[in-house]
This record gives sequence, structure tokens and C-alpha cells, in this order.
Amino acid sequence: MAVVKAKLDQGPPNYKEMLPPIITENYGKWAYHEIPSPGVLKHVSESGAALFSVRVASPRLVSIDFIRDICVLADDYCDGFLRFTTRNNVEFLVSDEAKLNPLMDALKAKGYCIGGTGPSISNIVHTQGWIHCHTAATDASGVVKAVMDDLYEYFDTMKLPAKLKMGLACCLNMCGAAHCSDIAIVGVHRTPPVINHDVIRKGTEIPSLVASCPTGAIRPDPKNKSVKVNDDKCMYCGNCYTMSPGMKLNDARNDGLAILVGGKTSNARSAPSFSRMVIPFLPNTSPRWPEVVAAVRNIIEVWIANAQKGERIGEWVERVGWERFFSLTGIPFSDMLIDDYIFSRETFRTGAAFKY
Amino acid sequence: MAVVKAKLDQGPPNYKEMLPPIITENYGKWAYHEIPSPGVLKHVSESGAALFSVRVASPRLVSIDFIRDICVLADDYCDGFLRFTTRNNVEFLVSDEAKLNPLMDALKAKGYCIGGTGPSISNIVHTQGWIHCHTAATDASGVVKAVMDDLYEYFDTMKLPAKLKMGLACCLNMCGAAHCSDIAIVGVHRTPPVINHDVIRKGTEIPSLVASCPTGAIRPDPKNKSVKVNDDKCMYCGNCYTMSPGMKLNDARNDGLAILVGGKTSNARSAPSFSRMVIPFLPNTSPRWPEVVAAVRNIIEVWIANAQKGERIGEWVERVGWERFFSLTGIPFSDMLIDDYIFSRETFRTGAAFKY
Amino acid sequence: MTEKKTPLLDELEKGKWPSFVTEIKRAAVRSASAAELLPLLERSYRERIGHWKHGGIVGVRGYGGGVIGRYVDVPEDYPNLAEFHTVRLLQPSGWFYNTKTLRTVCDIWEKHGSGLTNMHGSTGDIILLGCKTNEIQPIFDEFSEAGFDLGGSGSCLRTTNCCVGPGRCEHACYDTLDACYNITNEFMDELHRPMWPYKSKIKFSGCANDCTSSIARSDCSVIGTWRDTLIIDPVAVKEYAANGYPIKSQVCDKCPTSCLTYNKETQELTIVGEECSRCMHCINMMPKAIHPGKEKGATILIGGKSTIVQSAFMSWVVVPFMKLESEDDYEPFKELMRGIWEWWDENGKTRERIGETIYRLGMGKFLRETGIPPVPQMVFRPRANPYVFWNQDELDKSGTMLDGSAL
Amino acid sequence: MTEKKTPLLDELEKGKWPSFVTEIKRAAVRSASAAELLPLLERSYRERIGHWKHGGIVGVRGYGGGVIGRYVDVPEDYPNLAEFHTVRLLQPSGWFYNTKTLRTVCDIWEKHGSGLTNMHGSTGDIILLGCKTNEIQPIFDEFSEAGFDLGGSGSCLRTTNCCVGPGRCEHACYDTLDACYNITNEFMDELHRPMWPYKSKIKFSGCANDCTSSIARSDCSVIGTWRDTLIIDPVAVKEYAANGYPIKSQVCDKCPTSCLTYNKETQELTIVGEECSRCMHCINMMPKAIHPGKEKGATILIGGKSTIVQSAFMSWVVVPFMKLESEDDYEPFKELMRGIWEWWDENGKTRERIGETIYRLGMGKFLRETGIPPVPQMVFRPRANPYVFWNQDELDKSGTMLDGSAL
Ligand code: SRM
Ligand code: SRM
Ligand code: SRM
Ligand code: SRM
Ligand code: SF4
Ligand code: SF4
Ligand code: SF4
Ligand code: SF4
Ligand code: SF4
Ligand code: SF4
Ligand code: SF4
Ligand code: SF4
Repeated sequence: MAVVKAKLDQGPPNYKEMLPPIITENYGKWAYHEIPSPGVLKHVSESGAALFSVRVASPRLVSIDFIRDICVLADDYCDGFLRFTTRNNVEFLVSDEAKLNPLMDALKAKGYCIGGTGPSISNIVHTQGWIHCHTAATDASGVVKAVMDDLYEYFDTMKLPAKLKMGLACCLNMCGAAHCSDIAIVGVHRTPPVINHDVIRKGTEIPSLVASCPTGAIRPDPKNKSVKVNDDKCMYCGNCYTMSPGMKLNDARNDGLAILVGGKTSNARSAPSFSRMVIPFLPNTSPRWPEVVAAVRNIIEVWIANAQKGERIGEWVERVGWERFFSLTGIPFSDMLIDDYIFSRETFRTGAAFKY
Repeated sequence: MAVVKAKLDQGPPNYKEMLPPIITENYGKWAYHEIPSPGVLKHVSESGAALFSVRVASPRLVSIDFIRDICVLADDYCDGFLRFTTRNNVEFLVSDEAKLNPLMDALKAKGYCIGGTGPSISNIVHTQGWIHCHTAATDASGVVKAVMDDLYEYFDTMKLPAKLKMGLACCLNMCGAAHCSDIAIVGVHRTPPVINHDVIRKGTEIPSLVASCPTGAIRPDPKNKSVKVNDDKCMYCGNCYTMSPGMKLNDARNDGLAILVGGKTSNARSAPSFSRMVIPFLPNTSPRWPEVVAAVRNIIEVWIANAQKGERIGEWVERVGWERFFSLTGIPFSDMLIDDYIFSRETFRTGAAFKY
Repeated sequence: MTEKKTPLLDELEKGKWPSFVTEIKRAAVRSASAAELLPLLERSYRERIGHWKHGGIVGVRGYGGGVIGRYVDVPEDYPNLAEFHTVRLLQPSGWFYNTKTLRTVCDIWEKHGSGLTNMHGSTGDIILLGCKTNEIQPIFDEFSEAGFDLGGSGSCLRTTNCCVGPGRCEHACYDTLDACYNITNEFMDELHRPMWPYKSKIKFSGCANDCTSSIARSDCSVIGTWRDTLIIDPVAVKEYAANGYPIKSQVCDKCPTSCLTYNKETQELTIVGEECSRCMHCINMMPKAIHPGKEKGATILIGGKSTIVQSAFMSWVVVPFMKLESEDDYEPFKELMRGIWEWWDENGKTRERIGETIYRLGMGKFLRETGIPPVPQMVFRPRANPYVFWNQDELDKSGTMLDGSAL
Repeated sequence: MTEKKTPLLDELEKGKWPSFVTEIKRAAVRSASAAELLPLLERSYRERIGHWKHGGIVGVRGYGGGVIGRYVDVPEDYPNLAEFHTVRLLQPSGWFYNTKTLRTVCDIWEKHGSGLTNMHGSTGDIILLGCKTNEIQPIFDEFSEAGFDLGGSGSCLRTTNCCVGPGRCEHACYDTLDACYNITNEFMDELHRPMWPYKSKIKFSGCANDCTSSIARSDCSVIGTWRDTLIIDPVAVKEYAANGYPIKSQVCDKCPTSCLTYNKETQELTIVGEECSRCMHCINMMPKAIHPGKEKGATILIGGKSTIVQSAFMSWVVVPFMKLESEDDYEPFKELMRGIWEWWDENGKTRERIGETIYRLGMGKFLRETGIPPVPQMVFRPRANPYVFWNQDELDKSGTMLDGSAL
């Protein structure tokens, strides 16, 4: 047991201590950047100083060994500094241009993956899955690995029409912020909760549980001191399960993954937009989810073949029309893809102009 | 009392009997049209036959004398045929080109207004108002008359950027379909219903009355055998008044008019769109509503000055942005204009790109 | 109280636009009620408030609607307006008239009513504005004898209407006048005997210009369109070019799908047919040179309505293309509407328009239960949320592969 | 049961992308729990179902969150995973590290936990994945000593994060790293002691590229912008031109406001400053030649969140422009947030994110009660319905003229 006395509320470590000297010196004075090669950013300061950042893929779920390994590299080539990105990649911060190629060679020799800059696919923002979360409808890291293995050619090159930002969430809570990704992979349940009355009787506040259901599918069952679910109203969202472990949703035979497409968060050119569901369900075929891999690949290839330079997936689809997206990708359309929740009305085609 | 025996369900008069010979002969064979002068349409058939339609303004609320007058003209110049338009104008159907100018001269001599074709302002679709409706917050015909007098120069010319379709509804029921007009004038109440408990006790089904309120502002008041209204929740929609005459909404000191802008229903170029509120309230200054007249004129003049050729008002505003609409027109913005009803979310600026 | 002077209303006889006040004054010459309407309206103009109230139900034998009962709230002051009901008459398709018919309307109305009308009401009817209760049946009887019938009011199919269509428009993709006439006749019972949760309207427009504004103003919008590619007449294009018409800037640049290309050198206009969304813009701009395709029909849209209760809705696509060329083609449309109304009748709450019922219960449920096949044309874009309902009975409890086979 | 072979997981060591399975195997060498995670996960891969459950609350003295309790549902088979809690640590701004700090993390975690981490969690924390209940306090104590603090969990302010900003980006319009650090420190109590209706997040992006995706992933999005006109360097423009860069097609034609004009002859790029919406596109395309304006600051947006309960929301504008240049400028931001949270705390239901509360009660009410002035920048477009609430007390019961004066 540690005997030290903890300090409360001291906040995060001070970032100032984490910055390499070149950044401290040129802080806020960066003039422009270039991408000399895939995975390498060159930022040039008003002072003329140049910082090279080498972006390296991370599985995100890493051991301390991984961290110690990259520390060694950072010590050798980066004065002991590195950073992680908002997509969980590692960025080696090279202030001495002479060390750039040696670093790259060392990285390649050790099997690190360099890429993810410019019009490429970067890491997939993702979540816990079967590794650590109780509500997961699928695994996170495994699907990401399978998909990225397949799409690797678009990680270490910059030949896409635009950036491709993917997100994966292992349940409808959507921790992976998949709701605004170019391509989102979302774990979905398809069956109503299986009620464990004992668990509910023991530890659940029934009114809160009833209130938690967005569709009003849960009613109190006073006789049983538990609740009942109207299966027809249930949309398998998992809100009740978050409230009570007695409402188990996981279902090995019916859980799976949905694909959503066309979201973005940048304001460049077009406003941020939500991803839209195009495939309501694909099976949970661990360990390598071939159906998901194939579905994602198909969408990307059709996008590449049809988009204009600079067009994100959603921008391309909005230009050609969603009806055209379905005809070009060959993905079947169904009533499942038509919104029937709160803001559904805005998605209905209130116009007589469309394509076949 | 008539002694004839009525036939039930015989349906509308047969339109075939109402068509002038030139139409019967060229039915479905029209090849193209031209607009030789404002208010005159020339439709040419594949057969070469030409039909001239002369569009004449109607106050819509007309006496049988008016109808008899136009019948005389139709007999003289149109073989006894005429029609009305979806905007309640009269169209004289001239099959003999030699009669076109004489008809025009006769019309002008008698003070009829010819116009409303092409990029012009046509008649304002409108409703009953104080003439005949119990829920009216303003008069309909009077406002239309005042506004059209002012805008007359745009009725008998074709110098606007595009068609301008106006609608007026005298209450939120919006019979005038004002909700999708380039400019909509809508009668609005601003105070909660004044309850007449006697009337409610006599003739009202209380549960239906309670259910009729979209905001849940009405509660039963069993003690009183009547209802109570939570004033804070009331949005003065008039639903309750439609259900019961005991919920009077009309309020001479507080009723008035709102202006909405930018709707359309055609699919040409852009999808049909709703009108958007830009002025929540203007006073009910009968007999000539100068504030409404000035507000409409201002919007139109700013549109003319800023729109591209062919741009409907809504298309123009969507191109330059609603924030720019307010700065260009000088109309003050307020929280009243921000949606807070069911589909509000879609109107919020979920993006960081905008103009000042 | 019934002061004859109307200084406020007189203001509305000034100006260029035709004056409804003048019209009331003309009717007032021969009608006591029209004569009393003037001072009543003057009073409303002075007080800035209306003086009408709804009250007892009025009507005609054998019908459930078609007359709007109206009573002045100060009958002591305006005895001739104590009852001042409106009669709605079905108009002929496209509001075409021969003068004989119009004069018949005037004659009967002169005899029994105020002599005031709306030509027309915004739903489309001939509106006979202001009569006494005991005149209603005689009015109906005489109009019926003359070949007229009542329009709709109440929770029923309302009076339909249609654009001028093939009667005088080169764009018409189906016969709006005939479809409206035929279909209205089919649904006489639905129109005359209210029995639904709320009102329901149909409007017929011959093309996507939607000159009846059907998309905003009717629960069912029937909008003409075509299935193949629009037709470009190269000779006529050259004529436009010769006349200096700005084809590129006014036509091609504003085509929403950018599928039109104009070659200035050769003066040729070409189209990528499958990318055209049939918005009508280019046809509107160059009616002599561009025409709808040959395979014509209509798009059926559902749900349009005004703002009460759940907000205004515009109709949305439920059948992208339906042939409407002959009476035989009307049959599937009628079947469709029967099915839709039946579903609404079963599921709708009182005062809930069909669009609101579908919104509340979901398009998916609506489509499944009416048997209308889902297609991407129904939506601008798919759902953004993942809240899909799965039919538990249909669920392949073993999971499905991308190719549809079981796990 | 705890079979050592993991044939399914081994499949995930193939392929080019780095393998998390390899990482678990590495950690397994020294950690019994990591070693047991492999067969448990293999089982999940075989059965296609997870094996975690939530259970008792775990935590640290003086804190209300920061640790996620997790228990395997078959502890008999996986005793080392019976307790497998996650500790969230606040990361340094921009995820910058010196190797010493990182090694400290590794050392403490090696001692007390599984040796597995997420670098980082999707909210931003350093995630220490898997430890026993009785290790939590010691872990905290040692990390605290080493200069770390817990991140957020539960109904509190969650761990904030920010883009790399001025640390390495020429686009940064305010100091994201400092703002994030300073503001996070200000709200330590809100972050560590859950007391709100639900979670609340803040993310800081230096410009409208929004590299933290703040608009989708945080209740409050602070997005850098500028108030004046962007700056064009004409010399640099000519350089792009000389290199054959397609300025017109890639930059001007894709400017959403069409406010950029390129003159091919003179190689000059000009802007109509007031029409620019600051979308960043042209700056992104020509970072050497186009730069944000001089009057820099941030737009504050509220309401972003994921799909539970009322649908996913994106944040929307509440303050179009706020200066954020110095610590003094942070004060108004902090005040704003305090006011907003207070309003939410009073009005929000349990498990209702702030965006949902505002949606339910209306933007108007929110603005009036928080005193934030309404501006058109808050909306894409005004309301389509006429359902305006009027404050009955403020109502000028005599009506108002267009110019604001009383009737
Ligand atoms: C390092 C990082 C910020 C950080 O603090 O970690 C970053 C860094 C840069 N971003 Fe970003 N962005 C980063 C995540 C994002 C995100 C968020 C995300 O990926 O989840 C977005 C919003 C995504 C979206 O719109 O859905 C984002 C949208 C952009 C854009 C707008 C792209 C667009 O056209 O829509 C640009 C501009 C550009 O690339 O032209 C941009 C540009 C840049 C620049 C060029 C800025 C600069 O001048 O330094 C940086 C290099 C980009 C590159 O890799 O090509 N960055 N960038 C993040 C790298 C993540 C990664 O490992 O791949
Ligand atoms: C007569 C009428 C149909 C009828 O059955 O009565 C009619 C007739 C024609 N319309 Fe229309 N429209 C008529 C109401 C409408 C409406 C509905 C309305 O006004 O309430 C609309 C939809 C309004 C909207 O979008 O909000 C309408 C949207 C159009 C459009 C599309 C305009 C646009 O660019 O958005 C065209 C095409 C054009 O003019 O270029 C069009 C074109 C035409 C043409 C040129 C069609 C033709 O080739 O014959 C006709 C002459 C137009 C003119 O006046 O310039 N018509 N037209 C209606 C005349 C009303 C009036 O008295 O003014
Ligand atoms: C007469 C007319 C206005 C006019 O001057 O033209 C009219 C008049 C009335 N409408 Fe309407 N509506 C008339 C066309 C419309 C239209 C336009 C259309 O049909 O194209 C609409 C908008 C489209 C729609 O259907 O939504 C319309 C939407 C309403 C509504 C709101 C319905 C909704 O769902 O939002 C109500 C309220 C109600 O039904 O209780 C309403 C109710 C009424 C009532 C019956 C008011 C009442 O509760 O008693 C009005 C009777 C006035 C009177 O004294 O005659 N009226 N009403 C129109 C019918 C004339 C005709 O038959 O030709
Ligand atoms: C660990 C993490 C996923 C990851 O692997 O990165 C995570 C994990 C969980 N999230 Fe999350 N969320 C995580 C980031 C997010 C994000 C992304 C973000 O913050 O940028 C979101 C979407 C943005 C948002 O806040 O809406 C997110 C939206 C949710 C939601 C849905 C909230 C909503 O209003 O829609 C829930 C459900 C809930 O709160 O009950 C949730 C709930 C959970 C719980 C606590 C599940 C539960 O009910 O017990 C998960 C615990 C898993 C575990 O075993 O540790 N998590 N969660 C992320 C936190 C790491 C960190 O602190 O850095
Ligand atoms: S997305 Fe769902 S399953 Fe995945 S980590 Fe978040 S809450 Fe857990
Ligand atoms: S899963 Fe969602 S919809 Fe189904 S019962 Fe639980 S809370 Fe309700
Ligand atoms: S808009 Fe309102 S007041 Fe006017 S006619 Fe229709 S229901 Fe009556
Ligand atoms: S006016 Fe509308 S909101 Fe007010 S009480 Fe009546 S029905 Fe409810
Ligand atoms: S809707 Fe089309 S077919 Fe009908 S009148 Fe208008 S333009 Fe002609
Ligand atoms: S109809 Fe519309 S979409 Fe089709 S080519 Fe013409 S302008 Fe383009
Ligand atoms: S959000 Fe803007 S300032 Fe921050 S890293 Fe991205 S591009 Fe740079
Ligand atoms: S920032 Fe965007 S809107 Fe402004 S000039 Fe550049 S591309 Fe156009």
C-alpha cells in the first residue's frame, strides 16, 4: 500500500513540461505545413524552424511495453518528446531534420506503420467492446484490426479523394462518436432485454428504470416487484441495461453491426453532418468480420471511383443523392433505413425531384 | 321552397363541358408557351393553333355582379369560356387572336387589372378573416388589398428576379397555405384563451378539449366542471377554440400579424421549402395595415436588389445565409424567431461557419 | 348600431387592386345580409376583432358536410347576419367554366343567398358566402338540379383540385383534369360523409412545378413526372442560342444535378439522362426546346398539411412513379388511397392528419402495414439514429451473412 | 475453462495493422489478469458475447468518479478478472508527453494493474485498463504524488481535451492547450464530484477544422475563429500558381460562399471579406498563402452528444465570437459555463444532456434565462412554425408599431 498522501484536485500534468524545445520556442508561430511523404508532417515556423512529425499507427489498446518502446525511440530521435493524436496515433516530434530518415528507418525496421496524413484513412476511433464493456454488442479492437488490415493501402498512401474518418462504437451508446464519421461501424442489439427479476428486485429503483426507456416500453410490474417490457415497443437501445444489470441485452445469436455513412465534423466547405445508416445489420463473425470488411471496402471503392477530388464521402453522396448511393454501391434499401424516431420528418423526401 | 328532388353524390360538373373548342381540339397537344406581354400567355399547339389567356386580378371575394360582368366579356371575346386560376385570378381564354387586343382594351377601360404572369407578383392566396371566420386574428381581404395596392407595379410588369408567391392566413390554422410561400402574412394571437365556463359546461366534451392542446396547457377543473389553462405553456394556437367556443382567443389589443419568408412549393431547381418567421408581430392597424405593407415592401426591395436572376426569395436567402437576410433587411432578430417546437433542432446552427 | 357609414372600409376602395369592399357594396344593393355585412365589418375594422362564432351544425339531407355554419356574435345588432352560413360546391376540374354555368350559379345564389362568393375557396370549392339555415336545403336542391354537388367539410375527403394541366399546359405529364374528375367521383362517399380521424385532401399537379402547391396543401399530392429521359430538340436549342438566350448561365448552371452541358461552339445541349432529377427547371426555361420524356406518369406523395397540430408537413414520396394514362391506371391509385386511408382510419387519433399519424408511428410501420415497397426515393437521406425495430418473428435468430445466408 | 490456446485471437495477429492481441500477450507475460484476459476474450470471440457486468461502485477517497467498476460475469472461471476496474487519468493538454512522464505511468501501472492501457480513451483520458478494488486507492495515491489526477466519470464535467493547437498548427486561433489546462483546473470540483443531471463535456479545437470533433462529441464546443477578414499573401498565391496548383477549381469553386475570385491573368486571389463564413477550406488548401484574420477568438457551441436518449445532437452556436487571448478572457467563458450548467442543473431531468434539456424547453427559454443575447448566427434558419411564446408581462397590451412605439 502506498503511504504517500494524495493531493486532491491538482488537475492534469502541465502540458508546458511536455513540449519539446522547438515547440516552446515556436509556440503559436507556425506559418504553414507540408506533407513531404505519407505520415510525415513538416511544420515550418515564422522563424524558419521546421518540426517534423512522424505519425505511427497505434492499436490504442497497448501494453506498457509498447509505451516503453516508443519512449526509447522518442529518446533516440526526438529529444524525449512525443504526442498522441485525437485518433490515438503516436506522433514522433523530430526537430532535427537529420534524424528524420533514421527514425523512419528504425520505425520501419521494427514494423511500425507510418501513415494516416492527408487524404488517407487514419486510425479508427473506437471503444472497449468485449475487452472491457458490459453493454458491447460486438468487439471493438478486433473489428478495427480486421478493417484496417484490409484498408492498409489507404493508410500509408494519400490517394483518396479526401480524408476518410472512421469510427466504431460497440453499442448504441456510441462512445466512438461514430455518429459523425465518414464511415461508422456500430454494434447493435436486435432483441429486447431479458429480464432477471431477482437482480431487479435486489438493486433497481423501479421508477428510474421505467423512466429510462425512451419509447415507454417498460411498465412496472408491482405484483412481481419488477418490470415488464412491451417487446413491440422496444428498439434495443440499452438504456434500461445502463440503469439495471437485470435488463440484459447481449444476445450471441442476434447481436451484430450496422454501417452508417457520410458524417463529418469539420466545417470545411460543408457543415458538419450526421452519419446515415446504410446497412442495418451485419453478423458478428469474429474473429475477422469478413462481411463488415467487405461492406466497408465496397463503400470506399465506390466513393473513390465516383467522388470529385476533395469530396468527403458525405459530400459526394449529398451531391449525387442517396438514391444514387444505393444504386452505385448495390447495397439493398429497406424500410429499416427510413427514420422513425423524433427527427424523422426532416429525412422524408418532401419533393418530387429524385433519380432512379 | 324548391320542390325539385336533389340527386346525391353526382359529383362536380363535368369539366369537358367547360372547355372552349380550341382546348378540346388541342387537348394535351400544347407544344410551348410564350408571354407576349405581362398578363398574357400564348400557348401554341402542335397543330399550330394558338390560345391566348389574359389573366385578370380578382379580389376573390366577389359579388354575383362581378361574375356576370366577366361572363359578358367572356361571351364577347372568348366564345363564352373562362377559367379561374389556383390563385383565384380570372383567365379569359381567347382563341381568336383578332379579339385579343379588343379584349385587353375593354378590360382596361373597365378598370380590370391585367398581370400576374412570369416573374411578377400574382394574387395573394388568402382566406376569410373578419368577413366570415370565428378564429381570425386579423382580416384577410383587407390586408391583401392594402399590400397589393402597394405592390401593384410588380403585378403588371415582369421585372422581378423570379416569381413571387404570397400567402395570407388570418390565424394559425393557416388555410392560406402560407407555410410554403415566398412571403407569408399570418394572423397571430398573443394571449391565452379567455375561458367562458358556462359555454364549456354546456356544450364541451372536456377530455377532447384537454387532449386538443398540443402543449398540454389545458387541465380539467372538475370542481368547476370546466378546464384551467396554464398560461405559461400556452402558445395561442387556437386548437382549443376550434374544439370549444368557450375558449375565446380573439383579443383586439393583442392580435396582429407575423411575417414569414422564403417558402416555395415548386421543385424547380431547389426542393419545396417552408416559409420562415422573420417578424413575429406587427400591429393590426386596419384599415390599411401600413406596418405590414412597409415590412413586405422592404423585404421585396432588398430581394430585388440582391438576388440573382431566377432566384426565388428562399433560394436567395439560403444562398447568402439567414444572418445576412437580417443584416440586409435591417429586420431585428430576436429569440422569438428561434424555433422551440418539435423540429427545432434542425434549425439550430450546428456548425461554426457563419457570417456577421 | 348598424350605422350606414363605413369610413374605414371606404379606404379600401382606394388604390389599383380590385376592392372586395366594392364587391360587398354591389351585393348589398340587393341583399339585406350583404348590406349588413358592411357595418359589421366596419365595426371589426374599428374594434380590430372579428364577430363570428361557430355554433349549431347545419347541413343538407343525406350529407355529412359541405356547409359551414356561422353566426354573428351580436345578432341583436345584425339580425340579417344571425345566420350567415357558407355553402361549398364542387368546382369543375381546373376551374374551367362556360358562362351559362356561371350564370346559373349567380341566379340560384341571388335567389337564396347574400350574392357574395369566393371564386374560389383555397381548397378549390365555389364558396357561396352567407345564407340562412332554412335556405340551405333549397339551395342544395336547386344546385343539384343544375348539375352541382356539395364540396367537403369536416373529417372527410375534402374537395380535390387540379392544375390546368393538358387543358392548356405543355408540361402536363398526365391528364390532371380527368384524373381529378374521375377520382373525385369515385370517392363521393368519402367526400360527403365525414368518418375519418380528420380531414384529408388530394391535389393534382401535372408536373413538378406543382401549380396547385399540392405538396404543401394536400395529404396526397399527385405530381406529374416521367420515367425516361427528357427530350431535347436540337433545332429549337439553336434558335434559343440565335436569340442570345443565356443557355449556360440560366439553364445549365442552375440545374441542381449539373447534368446538362452546353457546348457554345456547336450550340448543342446534352444531358446525362440518369442523373436528371426531373426538377422542371430547364424545361421551364426553354419550353420550346426541352420537353418531358415519353414515359409519363405521376409521383404520389403523402402527408402534406398546414401547421396545426404537430407543425406543418410537406408531402413525401410514397410511390415514385405510377402510370396515370387511362382509366385503368386510376384503379391502382384508388386502391392505394383506400389502403392508406384504411390504415389511417385504424391508427389515427382524432384531429390527426395522415402525415402526423405516419410520423408518430413511423414510416416503417406504415409501409409494412400498407404493403407499399420501401425505396430510397422516399427519403432525402436515411436515418441518422440506429434505432431500428426488428420484427422478432422474422428475425433469423442465427444471424445473417452479407449475402443473406444464415450464419 | 481457462484454456491457454487462443486460435481465434491469433487470427488477429496477422495483417499489417498493429495488433491489440499482441499487446495483451505482451502484458500477459507479467500480469495474471492480462494473462486471463486472453482466454476470456477468446471465449467472447467464440461465443460472440461479452462477459462483463457492472456492479458495486468503486472509487477513491475525496472523489465521486474517475474509476469504472467492472466485473467478469464468470468469476469462477476467471478469478483474476473478478475485479477488473478502469482508472481514468487526466492527460496533459494535446496529449504531449516527455518520456519520463510516460515511463512513470508505466511503472506505477506495472506495479498495481494489468499493464494494459488505452492511449487514450475517446474522451481523452489515459485509460488504465484493469485493476483490483483494493489497488485503486494506492494507484491514485502514487499517481497523485507523480503529478497526475483522476479524470471524470459519472454525472459530472468529463475530462476535457483539445487539439494540438498553437503547439504545432498554423491555424490555431486561440491557445487550445492553455485554455484547456486553465479551464480544466478551474472546474476541478465539477469534474471530480458528480452532481449534475448527467455528464457534460468540453472540447477545444483551434479552428473550424475541429480536429477534436468537438461539435459531435462535447456538450460545449470551443472552436477557434476570427472576426475580421482572412489574410491572403499575394506573393505566396503566385507561388502556388507557378507550381500549377489549380486555384480556381480546388479553392474558389469549392468555397461555400463563393466569395473568392481568382484572376488567372494577374494570378491574384481576392476575397469579399464580409461574405466569408470562415469555413477554413481555402486556408486548408493553401496554407502558405491564406491565413486566419488578426482578430482571433472562438465560437462557443452547446449541445453536442451521442445518440442516447433523444438522438445524437451536434453543438450549435450560442456565442458567435469570444476573445480567448489571455487568462482574463477565460473568465467570461467560465462565467458563461457556470450560468449554463446552473440552468441545466435546475431544469434538466436525470440522464438528460444539456442539449436535450434546451431542446425540450426551447432555445428561447434557455437564452432568456441564461441572459445570452439571441443572434441570427445561432440558427441555420428561423422557425417555420408560428408558435411563438409571448411573455404576458412584457406584452405591450396596446400593440406595437413597426418602429417599436405603442399603438
Ligand atoms: C493531429 C491532429 C490533431 C491533434 O490534436 O491530434 C490533426 C492535425 C491536423 N489536421 Fe486535423 N487533425 C486531427 C484530427 C482531425 C479530426 C478529428 C478526427 O479525426 O476524429 C478532424 C475532423 C474530422 C471530420 O471532419 O469528420 C480533422 C479535420 C481536419 C481538416 C478538415 C478536413 C476536411 O476537409 O473536412 C483539415 C484540413 C485539411 O486536411 O485539409 C485538418 C488539418 C489538419 C492539419 C493539416 C493541421 C495543421 O496544419 O497542422 C494537421 C495534419 C493533418 C493531417 O494529418 O493530414 N484536419 N482533423 C488529429 C490527427 C488525428 C489522426 O491521428 O489522424
Ligand atoms: C394558371 C396556373 C395554374 C392553374 O391551374 O391555375 C399556372 C400556370 C402556369 N405556371 Fe404555375 N401556375 C399557377 C400557379 C402556380 C403555383 C401555385 C401558386 O401560385 O400558389 C406554383 C408553385 C408556387 C411555388 O413554387 O411556391 C407555380 C409554379 C410554377 C413554376 C415554378 C416557378 C419556380 O421557378 O419556382 C413554373 C415555371 C416557370 O414559371 O418558370 C410555372 C409555370 C407555369 C406556366 C408557364 C405553365 C405553362 O407552360 O402553361 C403557366 C403560366 C405561368 C405564369 O403565370 O407565368 N408555375 N405555379 C396558376 C396561376 C396562378 C396565378 O393566378 O398566378
Ligand atoms: C374557406 C377556407 C378559407 C378560404 O377563405 O379559402 C377555409 C376556412 C376554414 N378553415 Fe381551412 N379553409 C380553407 C382551406 C384550407 C387550406 C388550404 C387548402 O385546402 O389548400 C388549409 C391548409 C391545408 C391543410 O389542409 O392543412 C386549411 C387548413 C385549416 C386548418 C388546419 C388543418 C391542419 O391540419 O393544420 C383548420 C383547423 C381545423 O381543421 O380545425 C381549418 C379550419 C377552417 C375553418 C373551418 C375554421 C373552423 O375551425 O371553423 C374555416 C371556416 C371559415 C368559414 O367561415 O368558412 N383550415 N384550410 C378554405 C376552404 C375553402 C374551400 O373549400 O375551397
Ligand atoms: C472508455 C470509453 C470508450 C473508449 O474505449 O474510449 C467509454 C466507455 C463507456 N462509456 Fe462512453 N466512453 C468513452 C467515451 C465516450 C464518448 C466519446 C467522447 O467523449 O468524445 C461518447 C460520445 C460523446 C458523448 O458524450 O455523447 C460516449 C458516450 C457514452 C454514452 C451515451 C451518452 C449520450 O448522451 O448519448 C454512454 C451511456 C451512459 O452515459 O450511460 C456511455 C457510457 C459508457 C460506459 C460507462 C458504459 C456504462 O454504462 O457503464 C463505458 C464504460 C466502459 C468501460 O468498461 O470502461 N458513453 N462515451 C470512453 C471514455 C474514455 C475516456 O475517458 O477517455
Ligand atoms: S460504445 Fe457501448 S459497449 Fe462500447 S464502450 Fe461505449 S458503452 Fe461500452
Ligand atoms: S432496450 Fe431501450 S427501448 Fe428496449 S426496453 Fe430497454 S430502454 Fe426501452
Ligand atoms: S386561417 Fe384561420 S381565421 Fe382564416 S379562414 Fe382559416 S381558420 Fe379561419
Ligand atoms: S391556444 Fe393552443 S396552446 Fe393555448 S391552451 Fe389553447 S390549445 Fe393550448
Ligand atoms: S403543374 Fe405543371 S402541368 Fe400543371 S399547370 Fe403547372 S406547369 Fe402546367
Ligand atoms: S429537369 Fe432539372 S435536373 Fe433535369 S436536366 Fe433539367 S434542370 Fe437538370
Ligand atoms: S482544429 Fe484547427 S488549430 Fe486545431 S489542430 Fe486542427 S487544424 Fe489545427
Ligand atoms: S474560409 Fe471558407 S468561406 Fe471563407 S473564403 Fe475560404 S473557402 Fe470561402
